[in-house]
Amino acid sequence: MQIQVLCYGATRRHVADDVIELALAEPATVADALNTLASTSNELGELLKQCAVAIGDELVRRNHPLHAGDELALLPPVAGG
Amino acid sequence: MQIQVLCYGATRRHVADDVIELALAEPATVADALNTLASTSNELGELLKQCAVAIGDELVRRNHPLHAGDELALLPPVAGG
Amino acid sequence: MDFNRIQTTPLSLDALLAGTESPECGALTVFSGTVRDHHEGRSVLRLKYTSHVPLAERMIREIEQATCAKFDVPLCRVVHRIGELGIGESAILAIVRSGHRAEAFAALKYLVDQVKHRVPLWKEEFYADGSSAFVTGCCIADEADDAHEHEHHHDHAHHHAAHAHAETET
Amino acid sequence: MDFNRIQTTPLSLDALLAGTESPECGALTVFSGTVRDHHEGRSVLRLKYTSHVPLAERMIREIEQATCAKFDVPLCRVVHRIGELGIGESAILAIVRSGHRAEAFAALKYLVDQVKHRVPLWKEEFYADGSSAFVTGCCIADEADDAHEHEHHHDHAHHHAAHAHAETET
Repeated sequence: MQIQVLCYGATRRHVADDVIELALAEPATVADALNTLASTSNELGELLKQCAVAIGDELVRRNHPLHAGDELALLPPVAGG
Repeated sequence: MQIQVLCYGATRRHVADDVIELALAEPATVADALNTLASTSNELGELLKQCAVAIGDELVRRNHPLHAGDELALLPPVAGG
Repeated sequence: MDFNRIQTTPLSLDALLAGTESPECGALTVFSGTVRDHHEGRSVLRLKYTSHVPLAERMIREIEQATCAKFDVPLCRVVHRIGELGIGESAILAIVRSGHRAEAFAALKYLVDQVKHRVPLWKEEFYADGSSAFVTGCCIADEADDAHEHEHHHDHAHHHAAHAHAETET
Repeated sequence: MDFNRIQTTPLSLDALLAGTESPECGALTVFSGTVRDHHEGRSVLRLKYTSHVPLAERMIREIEQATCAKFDVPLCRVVHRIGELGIGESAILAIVRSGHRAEAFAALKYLVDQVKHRVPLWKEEFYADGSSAFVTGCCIADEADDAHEHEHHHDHAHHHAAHAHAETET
């Protein structure tokens, strides 16, 4: 299946664009998507360990099942204020 | 000697005016002035135990010597804000 | 209250305070976090804040409500600015109104800490030498677990993400 | 800074903040104590604050300086209003600016507590039934001893007046 990954904060520094397309074998979870991304860069892999993941305005866990067309937001450690 | 006593806060409720004239035998201290005032009213006497005393913009102690013409400010417990 | 917690234009304390006066509240506390000209020894020219806006909007509202409940105060509000900010500009404004001052101080501190540590906001610093970097922040990966535990009405203590990273600017 | 700490007209936060911005300060905290419509179960219509102005002016300046030193913050300011105040009006405004927020919160709390507990200000409440009363406050008689000890450079711990009386409004 095809999903989109939205790169927030420092994750953007390790990818070519704000939004990247990802093809995953079905069935797939959030963890599968993160593993696929981590395989592209060691630095990104390390950062992904510290990322929360959201779909829409909901945070989801690593074992959350993905559906085709999902938009996965990568949320690295936050620093407001 | 003659001194003036300036009555702040609740002390004003126990005297006839904001400023009262007090005649004291010389030599006199702040304590003497307070004792003279306390003799006029039990309630004022109780309140005076909790009053700080200032001359000008300086707080003075009970044993501070008085001079003719001094203006003694009675400062009952404070409640700002 | 239905105003945007994440804003792209300069923050206004007057706007945030508007309509919050209450004859029952004797205490108002305010926090403003402004952009400093240095960080960890480096000269900072400007900042850029970014956010996951829908999630941040929801989380700030939830933090406001949780803070009101935790400290029994009637009013908490927070706004955070995103985009490019110059030195001295306000990045976050928070207010608390309550009957007495003790809760107003405690609630304000909690409110600001929560927003800084949990809400998806990122701070990119631009330095005098032309480089830039994201400020190291707090991992919120465990927030997802907490959210699901709430849904399932579990009642045990939540394990929050360790705030192992450097404290943020203010 | 040479402005009056004791003021007879409505307090202005903008005026108090004027000229205080600093590129080194990332945190601003503000406290406003406003007149509530009730106190210990009684309906309050308005308040009247009075002060020993020369002493209060000097003490507030000293408290500002002491707070800056104690918390290592660059700026503290307090103004207090006297005269008649209606419900919701601000009786005290205090601000702190500092590099980081922890000191800004701690210093603000200390600053407000010190002014409320030590400065010669009195609050008279006017009730719906036509009566009035002075709010019970903090005895400052020992301040004179402290002042003299300071003059004589004694270095032992000061015995401050016990704050046995009811806490003030906010």
